[in-house]
Amino acid sequence: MLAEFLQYLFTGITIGATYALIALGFTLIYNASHVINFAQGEFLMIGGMATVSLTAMGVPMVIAVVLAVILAGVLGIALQRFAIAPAKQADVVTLIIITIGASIFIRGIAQVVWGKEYHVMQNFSTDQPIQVFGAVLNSQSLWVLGIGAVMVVALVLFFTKTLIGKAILATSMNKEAARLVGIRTQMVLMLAFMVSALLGSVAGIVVAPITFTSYDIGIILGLKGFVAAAIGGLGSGVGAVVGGLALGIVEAMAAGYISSDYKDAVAFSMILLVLFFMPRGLFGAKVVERV
Amino acid sequence: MLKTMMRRAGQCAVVAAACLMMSAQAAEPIKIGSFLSVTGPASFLGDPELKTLEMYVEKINEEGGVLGRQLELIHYDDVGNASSARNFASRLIRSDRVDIIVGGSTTGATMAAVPLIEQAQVPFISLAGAVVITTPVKKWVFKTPQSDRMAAERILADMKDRGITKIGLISGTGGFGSSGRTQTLEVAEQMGMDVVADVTYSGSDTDMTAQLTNIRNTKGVEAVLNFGFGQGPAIVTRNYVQLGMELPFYQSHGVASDSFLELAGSSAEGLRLPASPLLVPDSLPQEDPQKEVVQNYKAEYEARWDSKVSTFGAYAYDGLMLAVRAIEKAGSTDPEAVRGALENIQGYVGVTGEFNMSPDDHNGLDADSFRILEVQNGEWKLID
Amino acid sequence: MLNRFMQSRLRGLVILALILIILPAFLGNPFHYELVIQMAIIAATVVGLNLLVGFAGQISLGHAGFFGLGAYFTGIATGTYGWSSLPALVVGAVVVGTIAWLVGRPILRLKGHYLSMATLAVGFIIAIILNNERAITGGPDGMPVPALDLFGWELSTFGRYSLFGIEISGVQAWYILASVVLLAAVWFALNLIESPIGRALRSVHGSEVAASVVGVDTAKYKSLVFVISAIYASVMGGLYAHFQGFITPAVASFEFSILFITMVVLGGMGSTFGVILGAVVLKLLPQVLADFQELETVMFGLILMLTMIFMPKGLLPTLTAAVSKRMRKKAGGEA
Amino acid sequence: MTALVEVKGLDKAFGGVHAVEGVSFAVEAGQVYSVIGPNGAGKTTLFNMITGLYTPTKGEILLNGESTAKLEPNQLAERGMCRTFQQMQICMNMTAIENVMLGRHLQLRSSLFTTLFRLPSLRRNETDARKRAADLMEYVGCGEYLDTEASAMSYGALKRLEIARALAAEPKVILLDEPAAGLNATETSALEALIRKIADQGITVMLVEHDMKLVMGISDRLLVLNYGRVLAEGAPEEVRQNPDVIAAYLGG
Repeated sequence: MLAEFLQYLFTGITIGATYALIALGFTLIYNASHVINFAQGEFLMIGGMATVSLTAMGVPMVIAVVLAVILAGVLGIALQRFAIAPAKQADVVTLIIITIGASIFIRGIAQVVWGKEYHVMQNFSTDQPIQVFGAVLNSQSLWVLGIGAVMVVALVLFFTKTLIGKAILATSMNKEAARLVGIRTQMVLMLAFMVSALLGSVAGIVVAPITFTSYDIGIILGLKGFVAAAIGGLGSGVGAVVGGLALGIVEAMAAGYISSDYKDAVAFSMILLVLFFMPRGLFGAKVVERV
Repeated sequence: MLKTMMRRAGQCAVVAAACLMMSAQAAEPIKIGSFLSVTGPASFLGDPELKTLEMYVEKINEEGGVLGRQLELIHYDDVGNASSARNFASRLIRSDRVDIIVGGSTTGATMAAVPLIEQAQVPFISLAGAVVITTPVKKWVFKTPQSDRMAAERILADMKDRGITKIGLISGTGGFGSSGRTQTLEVAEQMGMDVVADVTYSGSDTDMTAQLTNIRNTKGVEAVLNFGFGQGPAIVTRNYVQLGMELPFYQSHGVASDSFLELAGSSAEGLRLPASPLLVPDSLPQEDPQKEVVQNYKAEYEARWDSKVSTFGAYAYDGLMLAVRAIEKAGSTDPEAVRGALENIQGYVGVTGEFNMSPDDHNGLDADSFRILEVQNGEWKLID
Repeated sequence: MLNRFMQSRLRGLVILALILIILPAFLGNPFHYELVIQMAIIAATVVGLNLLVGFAGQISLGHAGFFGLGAYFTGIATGTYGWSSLPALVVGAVVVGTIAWLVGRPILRLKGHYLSMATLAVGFIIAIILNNERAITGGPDGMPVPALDLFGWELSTFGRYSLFGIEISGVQAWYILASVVLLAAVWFALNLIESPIGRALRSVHGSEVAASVVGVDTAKYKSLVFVISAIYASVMGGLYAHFQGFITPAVASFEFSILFITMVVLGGMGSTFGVILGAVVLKLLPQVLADFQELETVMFGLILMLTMIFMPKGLLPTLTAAVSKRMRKKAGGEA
Repeated sequence: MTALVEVKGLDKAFGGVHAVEGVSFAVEAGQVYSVIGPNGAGKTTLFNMITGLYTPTKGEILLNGESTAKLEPNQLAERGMCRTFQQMQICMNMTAIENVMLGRHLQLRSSLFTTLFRLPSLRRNETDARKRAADLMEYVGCGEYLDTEASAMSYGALKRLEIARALAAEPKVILLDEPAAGLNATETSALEALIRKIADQGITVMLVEHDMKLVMGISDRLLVLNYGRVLAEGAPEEVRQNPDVIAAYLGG
């Protein structure tokens, strides 16, 4: 009984941690520019696929990871510079469509370059699962959780201790004021996209041993990340983490206890329920409309 | 005024074209149409299928074509989307005016095109698996893969031989898994076996531990069967081993390819599945009629594309060869004649199996064309 | 004054009708007819969606859910239960409209991205149900749908019919039907927009506060337009099912929802004729790009991105603005 | 004669901070009633509560003797209350005249069926509404903008347009929130004349305004707010001589 519950919990937390990292990427970009970046999932794909293909070419794992993350970061900057920045006057829906176009484009290129097959990445450490009270935990799950936690802490430090981080926060709160105190907001926006891409690619790399990786893995993971961010409340870092974990756990519990057929439907119903009672998600900013 | 002029010009063009066509009839190529899921979630089906069609159309043309005419392959990528499949089928029939269609990587794509093809009365050889494609028999529709029903029969029979009667079933919610699940439930009932656990996962799921835990905690499960294709079954296989489950484990023919072994890695050790002999060409006994065909296809494919051969490509091989054989036998590309010829093909030994078509059976294979393979030391091993 | 007003109001509709009358002269084979028929059905759907998105400013990322429900209702009613098409379409519209009303009341309180999230969730849930309820819907492999029957006529694309003594083919008959349906859809949409109800809808987009203080019950109007656009989707879904002859849960999928909203945005939000152009372009692109094979996806993404970056207002509004600017310049030069 | 608008012990707190506290007053039909006070005194918050956009934390508002506690802004509009905003609320996605015609929303109820088929009754009503809207635009002094896109109009013209929209609803009481803000002297005196015209029609006017000259000139009664509380209430002359008001305005 306990073993069963724990098993679902482990499964949920592992996948939830991934969702949380993706949701954080959404949050970051949303905060800086109020854009919902539907290409977020592609950063994961780039991270995983680049690492796999580089290691296949004989590049040592560590270097491959670094190169993959850099590639994703460059892509993040390019996305902001060439797709988002030129369309700054556009409507929110238009921006959504632009990011969707970008994600299709990136996916298309990845398909041409890397092919359509699924690829395996080895576990970072042992393949031997860990036994906890009769439930088993994949060693890679610990990596996902650990690296996820490190990323969250790093983000917190980045935003509270570094000048660049503070500049991003300031820009997100008031773009005009930030510009007036001498922050180069365009630069800041590019940075936000870059950091978001870094986050995404790291997430893509750590989960690749669990989920495999392929050119089209970004679609659904990106979508789940958006869902997680919305549950948590767009723009809230805490919300992204909680939303991600909640989504993962609900999916796993629903698959285990309710109906595996309808587990995704259960997850989507949960969102509707949350939004019904909290129209801005669990931790979304409460805004009094000024008139 | 302008309109009448344009119409008149159009009429002239049509007449001229018709004259040209008649004079060129002899040299006119035979048009083979195809719509495949070359990209998208089912690309692991469509990709080898397209490669196979391209290479053998080329080869046949080099050898002089069919009935003295060259073959022309016209193909479209339906991206795994059923409505695109239907629309491309329509384009093949109505715009490209193909003589025969060999295609339809998935059951959804095939079934979406069937109503149109039946009305258009064009012979169609599908490369998809579900039993509904040819049962009940549709006049113009044929298929080359064994049906999922046969796979279920073959797997369950093998289980029965091992004394297993209580099964835990895990299937994908995609077309293949879902249809496979239905067939398994039906066959199990007929064979007096019990499906005691029945769970599903969706094609985009990345972890099936929860579903497998559910099966593990169900009392009395003696073996587990996974019906699905794509990367899902590989994840199931890995989760299965991680959970320390040791019951006999079966996969379906949906993963009968070397890339599955690559993805599942050592976790695949000991699992069984039904497959065409293509995966084990060398372990076939010398007297097996399929041996030569299988070996040749594998050698030619791998030499040409520098990638591992897959059973899915073989469906396209058999589809093309059946089409060629039927056209030769019919002596023309007259649809009704070709269809009639297809329906009466007997004893064609293909990569997938030996085809014996009849008006009641537009698939022509029996369950024995499936071999039971087991993964041993990271390789396929012929068991039965 | 009034005369000019009326003229400008229906000018677009007249041009559309003329295009639909002349177009067959350029359609080389039945497949071309098929493409145009599908375009017309999809265009009518997005004309409905545009009422919600373009005029009332409420984003929906789950509209294919209603399209799919309409398609399946028609498919099941006519296929499994032997209804004739007209009652199936009408009852389907009522059922889907009711569902939309029940769902719309609570979720339309949400704003911006949260509303898109909620509509996305609704679309997904519908698609999941259609996928899982195998016994009723045929599951992921879909279900066949009988040919459309209208007043005893069975309208098959392979049939031959006689209309006022003129022999026409099945696709031509469908073409006429689809044209009439599209024109009606546009006419209703135009009538709705240029009316007190339409002004109320647009005011919800322009300023919800302003709308409410002059007496517009914004919640009611949001629900109303949500239901109307769902009914458009349902009826068109039903026609689409009949025309295709086979449906799978993909008609209700997220990808399809995204395609719909992309048509609206690409063509020009809030421009009824713009979104028709959007539907035509996005329906035509895959056929044109089919020749690029491997690069098809890349090209599609690139075209989508570039169009939206350089024409954020959408194709038609940008084009008409450019044309009128040029005309003004010309007029200025002559004067 | 009962009061048209009566406010009793009204309180509004935002996260513990009282924007409006214990405010009571009554407005008689036909009056021009102004609310003045320094920035942040809670004037706009008060208007937002009266028009149903904010829910009071405590207290009661009566419109024609009926409590408005459960009424949405649109229901208040149905009962004859209409307003303009300090931060203008114009539908920039419409033309000027459409904005004014929107004001006639409540008078233009037509069924969905009539609308979809554009039956003659609808066409007739629309023609009338358009004519009336054009008259109103002429009346407030922006008659030259009829079919101009709202987004292309000047600030002053939009201010007048907003008043025309409110008038189109044929209100019993109209609330104007800083109508003179951002207007130059000529525009302000035109506005004064306009408010007078409106009041002369018998419409009750409630006004939030900073321009003292304007307020003193046209108001029948004044309410002075300071830090959310009532500082003084009465006729302009009384208020002008109230020592608290003088202290707050001059000594502050």
